[in-house]
Amino acid sequence: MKKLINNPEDFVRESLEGMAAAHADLIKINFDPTFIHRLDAPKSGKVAIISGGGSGHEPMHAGFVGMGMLDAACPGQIFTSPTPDQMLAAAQAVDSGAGVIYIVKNYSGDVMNFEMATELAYSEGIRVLNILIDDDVAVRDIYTQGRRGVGTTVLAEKICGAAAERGYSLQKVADLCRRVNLSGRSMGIALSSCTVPMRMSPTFALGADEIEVGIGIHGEPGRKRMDLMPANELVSMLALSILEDSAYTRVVREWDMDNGKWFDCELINQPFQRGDRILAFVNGMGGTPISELYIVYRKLAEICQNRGIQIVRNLIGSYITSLEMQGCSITLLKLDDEMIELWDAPVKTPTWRWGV
Amino acid sequence: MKKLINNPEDFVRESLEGMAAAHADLIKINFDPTFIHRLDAPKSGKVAIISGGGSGHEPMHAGFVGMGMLDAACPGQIFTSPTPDQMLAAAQAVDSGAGVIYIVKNYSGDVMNFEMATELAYSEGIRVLNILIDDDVAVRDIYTQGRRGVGTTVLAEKICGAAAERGYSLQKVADLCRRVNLSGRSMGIALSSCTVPMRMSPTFALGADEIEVGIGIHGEPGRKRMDLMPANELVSMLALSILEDSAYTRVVREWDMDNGKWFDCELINQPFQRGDRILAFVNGMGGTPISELYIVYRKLAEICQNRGIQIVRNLIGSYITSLEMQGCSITLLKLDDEMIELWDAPVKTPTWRWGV
Amino acid sequence: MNTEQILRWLQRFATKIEQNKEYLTELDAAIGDADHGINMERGFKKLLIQLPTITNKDIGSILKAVSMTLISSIGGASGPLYGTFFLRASSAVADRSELDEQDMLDMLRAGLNGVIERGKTQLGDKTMLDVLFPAVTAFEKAVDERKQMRDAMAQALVAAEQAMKDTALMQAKKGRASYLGERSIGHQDPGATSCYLMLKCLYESL
Amino acid sequence: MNTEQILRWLQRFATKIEQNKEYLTELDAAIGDADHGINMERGFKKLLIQLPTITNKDIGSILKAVSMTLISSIGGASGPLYGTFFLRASSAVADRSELDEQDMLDMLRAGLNGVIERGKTQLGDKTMLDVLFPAVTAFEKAVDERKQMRDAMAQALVAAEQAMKDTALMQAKKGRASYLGERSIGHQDPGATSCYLMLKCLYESL
Ligand SMILES: Nc1ncnc2c1ncn2[C@@H]1O[C@H](COP(=O)(O)OP(=O)(O)O)[C@@H](O)[C@H]1O
Ligand SMILES: Nc1ncnc2c1ncn2[C@@H]1O[C@H](COP(=O)(O)OP(=O)(O)O)[C@@H](O)[C@H]1O
Ligand SMILES: [Mg+2]
Ligand SMILES: [Mg+2]
Ligand SMILES: [Mg+2]
Ligand SMILES: [Mg+2]
Repeated sequence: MKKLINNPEDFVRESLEGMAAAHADLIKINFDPTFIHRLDAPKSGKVAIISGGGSGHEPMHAGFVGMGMLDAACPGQIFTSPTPDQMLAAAQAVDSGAGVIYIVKNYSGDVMNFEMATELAYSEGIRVLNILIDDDVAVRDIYTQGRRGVGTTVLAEKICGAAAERGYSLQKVADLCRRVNLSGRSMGIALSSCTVPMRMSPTFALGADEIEVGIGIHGEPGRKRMDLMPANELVSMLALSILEDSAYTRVVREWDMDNGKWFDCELINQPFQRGDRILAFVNGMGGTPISELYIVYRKLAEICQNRGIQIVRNLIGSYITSLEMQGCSITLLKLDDEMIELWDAPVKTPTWRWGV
Repeated sequence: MKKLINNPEDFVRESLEGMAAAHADLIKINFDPTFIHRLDAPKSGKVAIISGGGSGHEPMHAGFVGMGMLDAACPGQIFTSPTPDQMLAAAQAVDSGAGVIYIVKNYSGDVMNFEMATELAYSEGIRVLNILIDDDVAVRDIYTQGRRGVGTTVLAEKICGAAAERGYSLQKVADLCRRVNLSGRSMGIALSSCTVPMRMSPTFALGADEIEVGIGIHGEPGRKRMDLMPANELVSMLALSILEDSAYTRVVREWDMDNGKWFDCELINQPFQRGDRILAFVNGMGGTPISELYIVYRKLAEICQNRGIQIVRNLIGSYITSLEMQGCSITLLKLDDEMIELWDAPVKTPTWRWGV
Repeated sequence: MNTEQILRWLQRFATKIEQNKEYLTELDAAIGDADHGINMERGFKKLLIQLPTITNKDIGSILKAVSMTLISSIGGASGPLYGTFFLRASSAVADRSELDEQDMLDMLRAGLNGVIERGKTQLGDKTMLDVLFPAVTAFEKAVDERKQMRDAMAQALVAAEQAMKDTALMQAKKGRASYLGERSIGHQDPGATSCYLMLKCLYESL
Repeated sequence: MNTEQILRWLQRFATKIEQNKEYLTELDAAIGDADHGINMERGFKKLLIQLPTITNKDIGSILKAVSMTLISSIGGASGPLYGTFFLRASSAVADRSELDEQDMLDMLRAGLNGVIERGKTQLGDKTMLDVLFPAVTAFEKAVDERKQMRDAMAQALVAAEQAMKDTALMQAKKGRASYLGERSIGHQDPGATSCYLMLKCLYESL
């Protein structure tokens, strides 16, 4: 595996420096502790949305910082959760007093670090909430800490970012974010492994015709290894795993801002059904050309149509990646009018720009 | 090499069908002959911009069809020029009477097919011009048919598309397009080969630590093979090849619309110099994660700054690709006020959307 | 050469391309982009379907129809070149249903000139021209020497075969192979090879 | 155990992590994401730089400073876990400059509870808890039996070593390894391994 990098230890920093140089009109990057924030944050009266996670999933999250989306992003080392001090510093930098929402993907590391950050931010007098994204249907939640957070994260950040931009209250943005999470499901496949720069050997080994079904964005295994099949069959497999997933109930921990403690709350994703209006998101894992993603979308659209599920919005491209991994993931998000309106709302970030 | 495809013969058609399904609000695709066109074309009084070339370089060109950019795109088979009948049909579909410009990348196949199309369109009474893009400094023009058309094509299509949208005349758009070509230079490297779906073995073979410097977008060789170096050194090599390229003079054939014949015209690219304002375009070849492109941009910005060359606009991402090839190219385009204004003008295509 | 023989030629050539699809592609893989066989086969497969529908036409019309099919289905560099070859050839023999040696020479020369103009190629650039030109020259010489059609074409074919092999010695100056610089030397040109096959089929159809 | 010994422990542990960076990473490669050694080393390298600046503090303050350094530099799952371990441990021995067996037990137990709360883990989930818990339990038993510090810690270490090896028999239920399902069985847990190293260094510093 060859990479366009210098010293592997400098990968994250240098990539961020490149971003900062390229998008100085939109974002600013703080080092030590490291976080990216909107040039114009804090915006008076506006709820701040902060996300973060290991690096290696670019453009997520740093590419989503800007008007109509994130106020700040905290990048960790490659595939390693960032640390609470980054998250706290980001919150302090962008909080206008209207409060902060941490959008957290459900991985041990991210959850624990964001929980510590939530406690720290609270103790610093910041009104903070912590919303989990756990949408990966590939995961057997019986023997894990539940489903991983994948593609729905991107959509939640766009939709909640638009809501915050419109002046939604902290509680309303949090409710919306939870609703997006409860409306989205994802699953992915890998045709090749990614290679972490610090290690320079592939994270996992696949045979010449083998693929990993239900791959995680750090190269974690999902459901099974199998032989490569034509795209149409792979798409059917992914789409049906999502569309036929039954109600998903689990208990997650959220922060009680008023009493300064954690509480358990039960969440349920309802299954998709005929008549649903959805956003269909076909995501590339970093090394897959967009031409192949369109082949995936073609079949996905056909499947949805045959099941009476209406794709009213779509997103096709590499947004939540796993370094140079080849493969794709599909995320289907059930939409309501409010979510559609917020999806369409203006956005201006290094990655996304429309309406302005 | 594994790919998300069905039958290799169906690759181009299925990918286009996916695009058509995904972007039905922006574009329409005609099959047999195959071309993609704006939903709202022909637009009364507006000059039509048409480009095309082999497939496998997505999102170029089909992803650039829409408001503020291309009126139509003609995709060929993978890495194979489209045919004159596609180009003629596209012109007939989008010409409002204000005339058509074919933007053509300098490869034997593209040039010959577009020349035939130009003659055909002329004979059908269409006011047509044919502008060549030849910006790849890697090519030794002494023993080839001159420099290949690469990254500047993307920028020319954006800038000329905006000009046409504003109502520029046919001649003015053509002059602008020629000026963009005369202001841009590119060079790329490959870390890995691409694999054409119909063949399924790599187009060229690189050693475990070897790269191809001066790569073409079809996997053609450029200047030399060498060992992989740190990104900073590779970027220096590319940037200096571009920045230190001396005046480039060549004769190209253009169409004399009034007399219906070809004429030779001499074109000269002037070298870059201190004080130039430029657009810096860091392009991924299809399999390179954007995090690496930002590492490239970081060094490029430093080099430009040290030479007193001012980057006033930038573009970072995979826009002119070579299937899943890993690597990148750099394009530097000298800007003037008019070009900057047109670059910033609204655009709404499957790939690009801003200002609307 | 009559209409039937022209049709036999086209049929044979189309079949030959199909059989040599891999071979031509491999030649292109070495110095080009590995698609010459694929490109040609795409066009000639169409032609095979079309041929039965044009049997009752004159030679000029048949070649014109062939040209249109190739132009609109091959693409790449070889599409316009073979397309132009047949287009110009068709003009040279418009309305004819029988060609004598001189007609054949006119036809081939017209096609040759079309390739030169379209491709802006010179001899020695390592392209199909490097087969077509010596073949037509040899045919002309034989016709001047009053050779009969079959003999004249046999001589053209001998020249074509040698010329095809000689392209391996050349450095490409046109087409994708040119980007290889000196590295293109040592490999036979794919377009030159398909052009030789075309002439071989022509001879075999007499 | 006095301040000097505490500092020796931390110094030793940091050095041990540096030496075992590759090993811990390889263990994580088998069932996780191949970064445990890299993560730990990032934190403990910082700690090595920091240690000389905190030598004149009390044990509670030293451990608190360690905690802050680890929390803000390791990241991943192990950052908050080791960070919380040292944070809670520090609270249990605030202002102290000497620890007897009971103090040590309080300190370890506080750290252990921190890990359980932060990680929401249970015994048998195949995590560092599966070393820490049996080690603290063994230490407690030894202290109950009035063993001296060194002997008690030796017993804890014996339990820890066995427990570390036993993690290979478990199926992971927390952390990245859990996604492997049954495939996680047969591999020793990286976090359990680093935790054993921590206890080993503690024993060796006495
Ligand atoms: N300008 C030219 N003039 C004549 N022949 C050419 C020219 N350019 C390329 N060729 C011929 O075309 C052949 C390649 O055809 P093909 O592979 O089908 O197209 P492409 O190069 O577009 O992939 C070459 O081997 C060469 O003989
Ligand atoms: N919830 C948890 N509770 C306790 N320990 C855990 C938990 N999750 C993970 N671990 C421990 O962390 C170790 C992995 O740490 P590390 O590789 O540094 O972080 P990451 O898993 O984020 O890459 C595992 O081997 C396990 O011992
Ligand atoms: Mg990790
Ligand atoms: Mg080709
Ligand atoms: Mg070719
Ligand atoms: Mg790990």
